[in-house]
Amino acid sequence: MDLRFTPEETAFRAEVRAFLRSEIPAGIRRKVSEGRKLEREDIVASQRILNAKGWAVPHWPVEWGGQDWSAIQRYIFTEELQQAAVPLPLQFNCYMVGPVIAAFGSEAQKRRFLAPTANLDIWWCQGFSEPGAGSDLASLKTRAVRDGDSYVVNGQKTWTTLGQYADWIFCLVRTDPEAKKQAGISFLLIDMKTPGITVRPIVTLEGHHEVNEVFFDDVRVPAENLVGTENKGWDYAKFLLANERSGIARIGMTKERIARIKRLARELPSGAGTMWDDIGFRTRLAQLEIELKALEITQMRVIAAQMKAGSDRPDPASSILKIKGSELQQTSTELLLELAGPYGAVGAGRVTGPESAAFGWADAAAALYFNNRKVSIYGGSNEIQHNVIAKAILGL
Amino acid sequence: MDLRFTPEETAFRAEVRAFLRSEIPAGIRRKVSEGRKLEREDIVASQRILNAKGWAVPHWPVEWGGQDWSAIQRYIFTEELQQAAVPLPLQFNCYMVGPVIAAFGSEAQKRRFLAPTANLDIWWCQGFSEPGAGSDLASLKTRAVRDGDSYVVNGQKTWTTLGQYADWIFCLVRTDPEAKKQAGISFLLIDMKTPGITVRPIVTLEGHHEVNEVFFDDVRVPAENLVGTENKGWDYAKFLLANERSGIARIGMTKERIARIKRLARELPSGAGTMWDDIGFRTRLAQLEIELKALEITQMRVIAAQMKAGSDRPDPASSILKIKGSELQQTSTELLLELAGPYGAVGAGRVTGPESAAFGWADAAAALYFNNRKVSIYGGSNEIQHNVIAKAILGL
Amino acid sequence: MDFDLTSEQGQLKDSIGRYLAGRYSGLEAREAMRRRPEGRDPALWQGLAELGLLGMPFAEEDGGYGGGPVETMIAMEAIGRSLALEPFLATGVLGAAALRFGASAAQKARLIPEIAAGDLCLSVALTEPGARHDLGHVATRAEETPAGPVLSGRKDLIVWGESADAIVVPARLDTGGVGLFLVDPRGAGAQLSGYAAQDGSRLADLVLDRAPAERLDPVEGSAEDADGLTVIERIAEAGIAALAAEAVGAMEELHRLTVDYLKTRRQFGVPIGSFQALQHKAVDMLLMVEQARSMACYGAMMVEADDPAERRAALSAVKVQINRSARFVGQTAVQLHGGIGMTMEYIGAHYFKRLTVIETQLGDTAFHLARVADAGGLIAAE
Amino acid sequence: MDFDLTSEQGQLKDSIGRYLAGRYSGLEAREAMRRRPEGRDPALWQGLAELGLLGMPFAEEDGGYGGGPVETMIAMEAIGRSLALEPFLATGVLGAAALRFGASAAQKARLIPEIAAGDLCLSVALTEPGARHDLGHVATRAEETPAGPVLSGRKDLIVWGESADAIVVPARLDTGGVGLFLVDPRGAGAQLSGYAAQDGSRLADLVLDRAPAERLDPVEGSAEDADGLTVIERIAEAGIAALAAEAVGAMEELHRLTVDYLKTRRQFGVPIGSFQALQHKAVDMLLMVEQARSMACYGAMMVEADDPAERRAALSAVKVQINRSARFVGQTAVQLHGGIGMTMEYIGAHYFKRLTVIETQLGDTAFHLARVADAGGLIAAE
Repeated sequence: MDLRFTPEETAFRAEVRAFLRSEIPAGIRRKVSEGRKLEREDIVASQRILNAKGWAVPHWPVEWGGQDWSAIQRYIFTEELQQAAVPLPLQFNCYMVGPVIAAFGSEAQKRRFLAPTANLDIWWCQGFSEPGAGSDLASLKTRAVRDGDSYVVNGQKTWTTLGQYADWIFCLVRTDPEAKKQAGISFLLIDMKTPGITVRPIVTLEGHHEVNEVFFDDVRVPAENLVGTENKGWDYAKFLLANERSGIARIGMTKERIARIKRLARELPSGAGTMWDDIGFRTRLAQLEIELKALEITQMRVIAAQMKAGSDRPDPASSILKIKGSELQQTSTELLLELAGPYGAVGAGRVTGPESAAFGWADAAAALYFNNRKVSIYGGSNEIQHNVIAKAILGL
Repeated sequence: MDLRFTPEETAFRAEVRAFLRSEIPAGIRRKVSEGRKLEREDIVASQRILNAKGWAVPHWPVEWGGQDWSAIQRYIFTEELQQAAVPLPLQFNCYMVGPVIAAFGSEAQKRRFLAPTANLDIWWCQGFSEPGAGSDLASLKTRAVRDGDSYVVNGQKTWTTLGQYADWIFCLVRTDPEAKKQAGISFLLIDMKTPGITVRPIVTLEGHHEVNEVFFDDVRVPAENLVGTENKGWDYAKFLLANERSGIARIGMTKERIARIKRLARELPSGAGTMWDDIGFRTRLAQLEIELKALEITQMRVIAAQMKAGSDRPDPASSILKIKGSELQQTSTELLLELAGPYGAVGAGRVTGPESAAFGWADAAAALYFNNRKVSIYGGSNEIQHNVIAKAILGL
Repeated sequence: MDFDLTSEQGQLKDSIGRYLAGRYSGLEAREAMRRRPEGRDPALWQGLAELGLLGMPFAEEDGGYGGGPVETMIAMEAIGRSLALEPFLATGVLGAAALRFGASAAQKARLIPEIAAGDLCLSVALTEPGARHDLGHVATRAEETPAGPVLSGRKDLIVWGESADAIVVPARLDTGGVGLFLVDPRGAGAQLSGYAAQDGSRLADLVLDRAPAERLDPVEGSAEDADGLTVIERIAEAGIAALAAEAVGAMEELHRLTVDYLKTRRQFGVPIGSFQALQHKAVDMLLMVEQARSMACYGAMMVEADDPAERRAALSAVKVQINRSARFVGQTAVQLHGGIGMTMEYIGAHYFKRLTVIETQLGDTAFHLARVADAGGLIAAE
Repeated sequence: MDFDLTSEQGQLKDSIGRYLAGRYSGLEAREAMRRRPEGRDPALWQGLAELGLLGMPFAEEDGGYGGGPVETMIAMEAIGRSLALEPFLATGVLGAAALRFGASAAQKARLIPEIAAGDLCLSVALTEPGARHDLGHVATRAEETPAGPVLSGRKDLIVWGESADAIVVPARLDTGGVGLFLVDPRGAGAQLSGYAAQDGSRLADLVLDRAPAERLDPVEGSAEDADGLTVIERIAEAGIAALAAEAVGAMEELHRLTVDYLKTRRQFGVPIGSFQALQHKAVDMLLMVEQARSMACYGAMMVEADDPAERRAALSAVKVQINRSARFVGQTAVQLHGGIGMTMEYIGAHYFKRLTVIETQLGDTAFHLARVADAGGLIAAE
């Protein structure tokens, strides 16, 4: 048993770290660090830098641009991305539709989509959730009816993150209304420019336009855009969701935030000294760091177990990472909000408070806190994760 | 709206306080305060002092020794008992079987039992719970079969608190096995000296013999000892359990414990000073005090609402008192255990640690902590109380 | 001991509740007001005056209607419940306390009738940059000139500062003590800049450069006269008691919305309120709401207690419980709503945001918990 | 990065697990041992020696079998899982660390073979009355005499002190520094009094009045040589890593018992494990167990780290997580069991009690959390 990294792994980490910090623009990384809104160009620019290095989709098959890294290397890479506050490669492209096309798509689809997906020449969004479905994803109602060489799609999707930027959407649609819930669902790729698609913005708690509703009104989709077999879409969705879960603990991101809180606390006046002198605050921070350290090792244990099992299949233990990881992300934003003190009330874009360069962040503290409430909801709420563990691990 | 007590109520409080502190032996009160085991004689002595004053059963009908106090006076009285660390009048006598006999018993039963019950000449124990029933009390199996002028009782009761001291037991028994669950249950008074009764001690977490199993093997009980109507016992049990719930928050007891923790913390060396200088400890204590203050007012609100409704019937809000009250009792024992520090590990009866008169309590700290785990279990576990509130108050 | 309202109080509760419910009939109505340049609809203020609410915080002998902490509690709870964008906290609570404790009889006689009529709005500039939660941090200076005092310094986070016709400004005197002054935020030497808060209300910063000011003169010989910080403490205590009531109104409504949602929202073929784990969370929310309500009552009682140390510890205890309840109730409401709770299209989200801002106002949890601990807690060791 | 055991470690785990499971076959077997005058069955100690466990903590060149923190973790986890009344913590962890870090080559050569053979038990007197969790509080004094050093003072809470043939005692030197000494607890000038702990194990107090002692001599020029407190820290760190593993073994078993109970116990006509609220609590327990296991691994890794500050902060972090997990898992197990969890007739209750005592040993949560905070946390601010 040895928790240390090998010299090769340590060298790999150093290489990744140096590259990210020198090549990804500091302005973009600062936005990520402060939880400010990223523009489309920020995300594209960052991902193309990674892709040019061959690092946008390291977990894909090598023939489509993957890196054949070990699970530990992938872990190190993701942690370094998060700690350097680099925007993660667009997950809809890199962790969702890309792997699905690579695994289940036709040769034509692979050739058409995979390279531009890795390079963010195509921006994908996700059409899974529907109003009224929530955690019960399989109850979706959007219909696709075969009509000659096309499907005609009608229905509505929601929580479509960054759909306003998207060129394409990958959708779960019901192709067999007679079949039971999970059966009768297909996986369809749809060009967002197709007539009949309307996108309506939803503004979330923190005040940003991050998600959308997408309406389909007699949208004609070429049948060649069906992925895999008709009515087998639920299998591909499960494959995709398992991918989504990896890295969900976002430990590197929380670490980065803690480091930032420490730097800010040392500069922020409070009483005769700074907030760093406030032993209560520091104790709450220490408690978070301890739990995060434990979770980091839990994550390594999950990775090691997966490697040993020689399997990329999801471990139900990843639900533990999701629950605890989201809690700790949220706790870190609570501490940041506490640090902002009375300035936490200040609306976005207003700089006020002590005349210190270090205080330009305070207006973003509450937004980050609000926005992070989602992490215990999306990707299967923490209540759902509890159900998963109770059943799959405890046998209750 | 006025949270202050009237001058009459304040005078009443002063009278109670003075009486309790001068008349109840300090040795008994110290045992209560430290959570040490009380002997039978301690409990009897204390209750007889109260009864001589007319204060053992103030909530009973006046003709049977009650005091016709207002709900506020009763609240003040109970709080003063708890704050003075006086053993509460034996609840099986005063809050359980006494009120049931007074309300539903025959005249003969009232004359025979009520006065000696108030004076603890008869010590009662409770025969409700059965192994396997737990929170599902009505699933009880102990059978009573009518045979001439007697019932013949067979079965087993458990969690019979202080049954080893008891002269009589009041039991729920199944008299109609054909009837549905709650129907078919009767309320029977049984002399513990009747042949066929066996008492087996159960030692609980803290190491004390506080509860028992009671076995009934062809026990013949005169039919005159049936309370009220055969098969109506569940109604009387509900009446009784509602009584049990009042005062369940034990706010006075937690207050008394907090005051004691403060006194001890000021004497207990830690580093260069005392534990009272430990701002972290004092902050945790302050948090408890704040929640306790809130709960105290919540309790007053519940009482006021009951008075206004002119009803002694239980308010579902009393489930709030039970949940939060038990949590705060438990928190107070956690702080006491923290105060004991490494001496919390010391087994009962051993005095060790700093040479301070104030440190004789440390061996009882863990015992009190262990014992208090029960308060979120008995009388309807906190999970059951959550169910009650969800249904009765929230309509879920 | 008595939790009943008098019949007058009951009427006040009904009328203010009805009035606000009618105007704040839903999220769209509120948003329409919020988008106005003032960040609210000033017409409603006249309505509050007509309801008698604006004279309520003052004694009858001072030209008010003789209300007390219970009346304030009633008003603030209604404001919280309807998520109203009315600057009542600024004028009717903070400003009113400044006058009650800090003004001379003549000043009261001049100002209170105007306030009661809805013609004068106030606010109080309680903090300065870098003060964090410490109200004793007053660097703004008062200087005597032949034409009267002038103030120089910076104040920030002034609640509804743009709506105020006059702002109460604490400033450091030559003697080293602190005095309270009335400043015209649009007058000479004063620069007021407003901005939106996270909860849709508005805040303002005030920069003063030899701005003419009128000193508030407390009753001679009173504790408030001896030390201006005493007045500031009373203002903050009144503010905490009021915020507590507002938070209770908001929490109760948010809890109600959440329970309704659990009953109507269906997943897996059943209402999600049939899931025991969610039921228990809704119950935990209720516990926190009830604990908060109790502490709001406690705040209303203790805000007029005579002993300053006892009053101070009590109000700090109130704020701790309110903050903890607000956080738990807000977070849990969002969690139980799932995605919809995350959107600004849902009014529940706005309650969560208001509750979060309340947590930051007039001292956060850690600040007030430390004050209670420093005071040795609430229970005597005997 | 590698969480696998070597095949030797796997064998050790199997053999110790099998051995203890066979002897501690249930509560009655354990109680029979506990009721003996020694509070345990000394015959089992020979069994542990035969398994090679007692020589494991020492290097091969010192006469041991060359085990390290992972081997200790394996042993302590098995002890925790079986709730064994074996003084392995006293001899194999604390005592062994005292020799490893504090003894001369000659002392090791003399004592280690005896320990490995099961013929010599040790314990370490880490605390004094009033020291609370501060191991630097050493008032016991060492005095040089022509016949060698003698010690005077009071030590308390010595783990399994009555089972020890020799006790390692820190004492203040004339120089003001601290040295470690071996004392015969039944020799002249020593008065040992044992008593039961809350968890069924035994503790002892030791009063020394000019008791003859042998000084432990660390390797000359080492950090441990320069300051005896360094050795004490290492002993405590080794103890924390070991307690962490013991706690994990105990928690896993208690969690398993609880889940079994939820599956078999029926109420309202169904297994209580079908209630979602109870399922979720069992899941929360699992989370806490897994977090504790991760920190036990971290402890095993960091206990041999070179940098004292880093090591110290890491082991404090380990103890905080272990304590919090132990408390939550223990309390929740009792709660989910209901009444039966409150009785000493149920073995689960004994796990809860052992876990509670572990919380108090070698520093409680507040103590270690403060140490992590004082160290500036675990993550560099860059």
